Amino acid sequence: MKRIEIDPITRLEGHGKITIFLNEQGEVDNVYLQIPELRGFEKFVEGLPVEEIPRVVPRICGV
Amino acid sequence: MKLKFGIYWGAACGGCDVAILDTHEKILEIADMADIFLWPLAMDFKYKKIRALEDNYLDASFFSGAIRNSENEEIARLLRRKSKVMVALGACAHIGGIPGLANMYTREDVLNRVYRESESTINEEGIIPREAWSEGEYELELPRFYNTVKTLDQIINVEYYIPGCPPVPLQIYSALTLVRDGMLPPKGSVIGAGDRALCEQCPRVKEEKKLTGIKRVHEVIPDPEKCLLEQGLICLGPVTRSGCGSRCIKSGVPCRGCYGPVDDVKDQGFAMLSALASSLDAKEQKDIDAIIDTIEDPLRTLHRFSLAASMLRRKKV
Amino acid sequence: MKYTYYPGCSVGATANLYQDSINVVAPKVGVELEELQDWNCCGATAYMSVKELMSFAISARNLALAEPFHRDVVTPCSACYLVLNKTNHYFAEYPELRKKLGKALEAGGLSYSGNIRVRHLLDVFVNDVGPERLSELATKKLAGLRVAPYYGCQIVRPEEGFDDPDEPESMDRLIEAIGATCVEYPMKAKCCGASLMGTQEKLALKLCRELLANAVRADAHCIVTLCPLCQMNLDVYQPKVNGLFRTKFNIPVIYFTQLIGLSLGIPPRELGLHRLAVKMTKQMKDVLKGA
Amino acid sequence: MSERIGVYVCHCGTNIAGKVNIDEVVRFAEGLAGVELVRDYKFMCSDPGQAMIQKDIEGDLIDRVVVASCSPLMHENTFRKVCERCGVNPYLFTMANIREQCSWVHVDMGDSTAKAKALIAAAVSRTKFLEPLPKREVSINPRTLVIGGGIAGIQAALDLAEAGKEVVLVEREPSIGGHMAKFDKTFPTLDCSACILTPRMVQVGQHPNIKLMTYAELDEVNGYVGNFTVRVRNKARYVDPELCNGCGMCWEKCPGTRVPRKGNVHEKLSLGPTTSIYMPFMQAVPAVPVIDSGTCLYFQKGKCRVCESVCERTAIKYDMEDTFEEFEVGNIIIATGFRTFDPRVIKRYGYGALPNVMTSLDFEIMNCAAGSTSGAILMADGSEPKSIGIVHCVGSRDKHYNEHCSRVCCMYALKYAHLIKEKTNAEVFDFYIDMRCFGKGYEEFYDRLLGEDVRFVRGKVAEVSNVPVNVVEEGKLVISVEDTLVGVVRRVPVDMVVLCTGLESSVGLAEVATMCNVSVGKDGFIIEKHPKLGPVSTATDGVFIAGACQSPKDIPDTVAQASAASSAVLSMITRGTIEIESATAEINEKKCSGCRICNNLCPYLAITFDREKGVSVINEALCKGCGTCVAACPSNAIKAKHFANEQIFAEIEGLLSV
Amino acid sequence: MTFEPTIVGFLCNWCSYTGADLAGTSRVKYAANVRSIRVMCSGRVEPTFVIKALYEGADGVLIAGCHPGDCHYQEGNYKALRRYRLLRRVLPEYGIEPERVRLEWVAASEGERFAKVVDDFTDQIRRLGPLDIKESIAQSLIDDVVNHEEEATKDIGDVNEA
Repeated sequence: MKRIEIDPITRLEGHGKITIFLNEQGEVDNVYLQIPELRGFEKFVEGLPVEEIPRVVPRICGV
Repeated sequence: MKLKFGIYWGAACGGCDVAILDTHEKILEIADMADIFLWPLAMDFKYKKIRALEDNYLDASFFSGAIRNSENEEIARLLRRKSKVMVALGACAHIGGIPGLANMYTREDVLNRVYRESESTINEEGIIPREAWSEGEYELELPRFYNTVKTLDQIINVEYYIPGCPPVPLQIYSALTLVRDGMLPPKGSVIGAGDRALCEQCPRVKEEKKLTGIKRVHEVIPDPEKCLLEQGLICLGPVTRSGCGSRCIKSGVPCRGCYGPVDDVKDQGFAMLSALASSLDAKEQKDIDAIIDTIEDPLRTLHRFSLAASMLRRKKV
Repeated sequence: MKYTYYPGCSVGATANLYQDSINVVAPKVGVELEELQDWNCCGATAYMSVKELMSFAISARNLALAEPFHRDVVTPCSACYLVLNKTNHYFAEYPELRKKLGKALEAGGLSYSGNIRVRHLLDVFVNDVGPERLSELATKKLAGLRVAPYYGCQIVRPEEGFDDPDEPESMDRLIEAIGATCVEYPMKAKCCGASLMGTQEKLALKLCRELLANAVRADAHCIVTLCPLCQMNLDVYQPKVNGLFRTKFNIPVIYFTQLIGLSLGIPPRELGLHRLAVKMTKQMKDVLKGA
Repeated sequence: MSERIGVYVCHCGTNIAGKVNIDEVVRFAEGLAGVELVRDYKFMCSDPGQAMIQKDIEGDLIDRVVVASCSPLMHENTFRKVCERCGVNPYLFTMANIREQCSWVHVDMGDSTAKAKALIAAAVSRTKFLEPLPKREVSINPRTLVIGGGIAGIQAALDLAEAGKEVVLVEREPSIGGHMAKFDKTFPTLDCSACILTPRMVQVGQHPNIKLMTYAELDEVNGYVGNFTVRVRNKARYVDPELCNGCGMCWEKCPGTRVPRKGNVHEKLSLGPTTSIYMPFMQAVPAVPVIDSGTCLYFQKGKCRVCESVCERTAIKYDMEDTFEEFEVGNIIIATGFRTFDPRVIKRYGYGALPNVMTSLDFEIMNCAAGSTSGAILMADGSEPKSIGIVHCVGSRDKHYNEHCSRVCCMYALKYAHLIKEKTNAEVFDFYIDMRCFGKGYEEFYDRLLGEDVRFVRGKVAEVSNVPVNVVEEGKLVISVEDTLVGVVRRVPVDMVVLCTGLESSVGLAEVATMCNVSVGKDGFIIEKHPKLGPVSTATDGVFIAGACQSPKDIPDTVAQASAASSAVLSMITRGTIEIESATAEINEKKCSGCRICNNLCPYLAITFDREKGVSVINEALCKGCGTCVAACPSNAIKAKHFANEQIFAEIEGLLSV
Repeated sequence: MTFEPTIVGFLCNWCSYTGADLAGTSRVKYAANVRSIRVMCSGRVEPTFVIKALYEGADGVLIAGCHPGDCHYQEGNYKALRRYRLLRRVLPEYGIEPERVRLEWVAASEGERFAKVVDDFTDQIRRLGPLDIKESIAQSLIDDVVNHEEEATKDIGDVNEA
């Protein structure tokens, strides 16, 4: 069982990591995409005065 | 001979990286000035390449984004070790930025909200990300999601700070030229920004402050000539370092302090609190309270960008 | 206006005429009195000086019983008013005592947090009903009736009470409101001898004599009081005073509730006036008729 | 840091050592960073104590000083001077208060010791961050303001004027003289009050160095020691003092009257004319009448103008209005005196209700030869009393009213007893709690009175009533009192009762105090700088106190204090300059962003906005160093010298390091 | 062993500090928990002082100034009041009980009152229990620490003083 890691995946916004598992024949056995990054906007905008939301959520993605 | 730079993002939105690109034609000068060894947003390098470098190989690394998880911290330490100079780029690395607001909650609060309670998420089993996962011979790992968001300098020693959310592209450029020309100020300085508070550059006319009530932005159409604070809008201009070019204020919205406090102000939010309270036009407790009651969500107003860097760092748990 | 009613021991006995009048008058002026169930002796001023803690404890019990109703406790008796009030004050003032009383009450499965206001019936009539309302209700104004308003010494204590300790005037306002006249009565807050009548009779009688003498000198038709003990001393012992000092006092001593009752046109009998030791004089009756 | 701090722990005899483990504290202090040496001594404030510090500084062992002893309000200056003497800037010194706020107030030795450590640690870490500050000196304006024209004010004003210094004397009433002008005789010598007071009043009126402002009130005080700006309101007296020659025609002809027409003798009591235009009393200074617009027919009914028509000098000016006058002075002496307690609130005593119950002040006026009874002691109906009761401590030494002893009542009561005996055949009963005769010749006077057949009854009077219980009491005032010497309750029938009303601080003292920045105690009197060592000065430099505004006083004490105050002022004036607090606030132009948040915070208007530079500026001369602006400055551009953020932060850290 | 709080007091020089001294000269006894810092005026007290004190380990903070109208600097105490009210309003958002901070007016003549205030406040804080912010921050950081190659790192407790 061979394992290939692409870490980080690049030239896009956000953090990503791809792990590929090859079997004995060298064929792709399984592939996993992981997103290691999380900031939790869903939580910390709770109860924020609505007029402030447009000043906060643009920071989800600046690309 | 060419310099060697690393550019990385922790818990960030990529806005700082884009700000670098937004130097437009200057980007070419940057390209001439230095070879880049890491820049996930724009170029393809892998961590192991960096690990392979010898210590202090890089002349400077520019780290944007806050420290939100163990990967952010790991890479921060890694770059620290590989770089002569470490620069915190942008509000998140500098003072925690918007991601720092998560310090009002615990890790569990956040994870539950995002993976379990969020209306748009289907997750019957209520699974939340695990640091280690395995199925048969497949073993995967994820970085640890931290309880408390940290600024870069709460993790590693940082030589310089380029503030802003995002920083003004030209300021990034001029900061880079400082590195190039070896004109760097004493360690610990903020570069690419002013020394005084924003009011100095704010085009609005300022008079004595006598606030009789605090307004929300949708409640007033502010007089374009007059100080926003005097018009009842909480504006962090007075406690915030200049350099942004008064972008918000010019477009009629009050400052939220993304450039952080000026030198030796210990806590941006509480400094503003004092200034704000001092500007209230009331003597009797009931009148004072009446005004104070019109203040919406003080924490996220006073510490919008700087909660992680504040004296208390987070809500007490 | 609803209140928790603490009658105290005397209105059931020596002062039953007081109770009679209260029964008929209170409803008429819109004062609803709900008797406190299972109340006990207030501890009485005398007992205070014998076994203080004990007497605090037993009067605290009444307060504890009353607390669940969240209403003012009203009592017609000055002694009860004084003692219950004093207990309340001390309970608030002295943490030590509070602890002890707490224990005592606990033993009886009770507790008291100090949130009860103790008031005298007069206070209710003056400040809750009010002279204005009374004069509206008074169908039969007592014009020409000269009254000596006698408060006694207990209702004006403690000093932070509802009236002036030296020169109380609240009852005067009621009396004027129903058309009668208050005579100049400087003795209005002096002692009647109270329970000394049982121990130092001569002295008590002497004090009564001065009270009576001054009412007569001011040619009042009657003395109006608000305390069972005062009323009894001045009324029941009047003959004894006469005997001892060779005086000829013959002046009725009635309760303010009875006086008000008269002005409301309630028959004297229902007001318990027939129970007086010193009956209403002809002169007084005439004035009342005339009125 | 390279600071070398010397820490000196004072035992203050056993005051500190008795509750704080000195050795432990010393050992602790030795362990503190920046501390070069630690010494302890019985009395640091003593010469040898000061010498220790001096020696260490001069031996160049230390360059900063921490003294752990009493309150800085007590000895900060002492030690600052020591530092100064041997070349260490006084602002490099810190005091840790381990007496007033530690050893004296805590029971447990462990607690006090722990707290002492914390306080010292705080002082040390603060001291590391202290910065030398330059001396600030201001010159003293030689003119002095005296508030109040009673005997205290008169004395103070004369002392200063005689020394050749300018004085402004402000008096609220139409004439100076105060209470003393209302007295006939003074205890214990029984010399005539007017005879000793009048010459001085005249002197004040005529003195070239005294600017006399009667019927005037203090309106505003600004500035600081040596440089006060004062505004005074001249109330309209409707008579032009320049023109009036005090001939008296106006009040002789005036149809209006200030006192009730149908009043009895007591109600009609007054000195001087009872008309609407009047002189408060005949020896008034200035000898200029004033119109009581409340009763003047012209002001009330719109016609009369008699006084105007009879005044040859055309001095009457109905259209006169209040005017304001502003001037500068270097020092202020507050001499506002007292008012007498109003016994109406003690209903049992019947004042106001019972005729023939009178206050001491009524009685003084009645005794005054110039008064409406020309000195005769009469009952309300004009007849002579056969017996008089004198009641002590009315509104004094009484938790319900004033706890303090008014100090003069016992003596004037004795004086009354004597006068009554002298002028009438009345029997005199004197009801006292304690007879307090502490002054020179006082006890002797008491002794003399004991021989004058006065009935002294020791006991607090319960009530004065007009209700007889036997024939003897018919038509009399009956005084009930427990005779505590015999142990019986007495009822004493008398014709007349004099209530010895206590002394309270005068009306409006609170306002004056606020204007002059001095505080008033819960007894209502001004708090002196130090109860023993600073009885004439106050917490505010340049403001002094004389007479009954500090506490009840008799005439000799008042005069003494007045002279003391004036000499304190004189020494300031002669020195010419005074050092003032250097701990002011300053704005760092490089940091100020011109947000103007500080602009309207300064009560002394020391902060202005420089539009040119776009920054706020502080006028250091006006700054008193409260630090309010500093606390408000959002960009740390304003620095509170000697109370800078880093200094206070360090102090907090030190305080909590233990 | 009951919890004995540490309390920092900011006393204005003219009224409250003098009042505290008076408590001393009149030998009134009170709790030893309050450690005082003398400022010229309650108006000098910055909210950051309070936060600093709480952060450094105080369980409560007492601010005392002249009674309204009696301020030696005319109005400093009113400004203190404004800041205090606003601070009280925000503290809960940072997870701190507002009762841990108290503003009191103590006049130079009120030695006994000062003692009473101190005892009272000390009791109140005793009931609230320890605050221990540093500890709680440390706690919240504990499982944030993942073993990385040892870099020049700092003690997490006081990174703020960087």
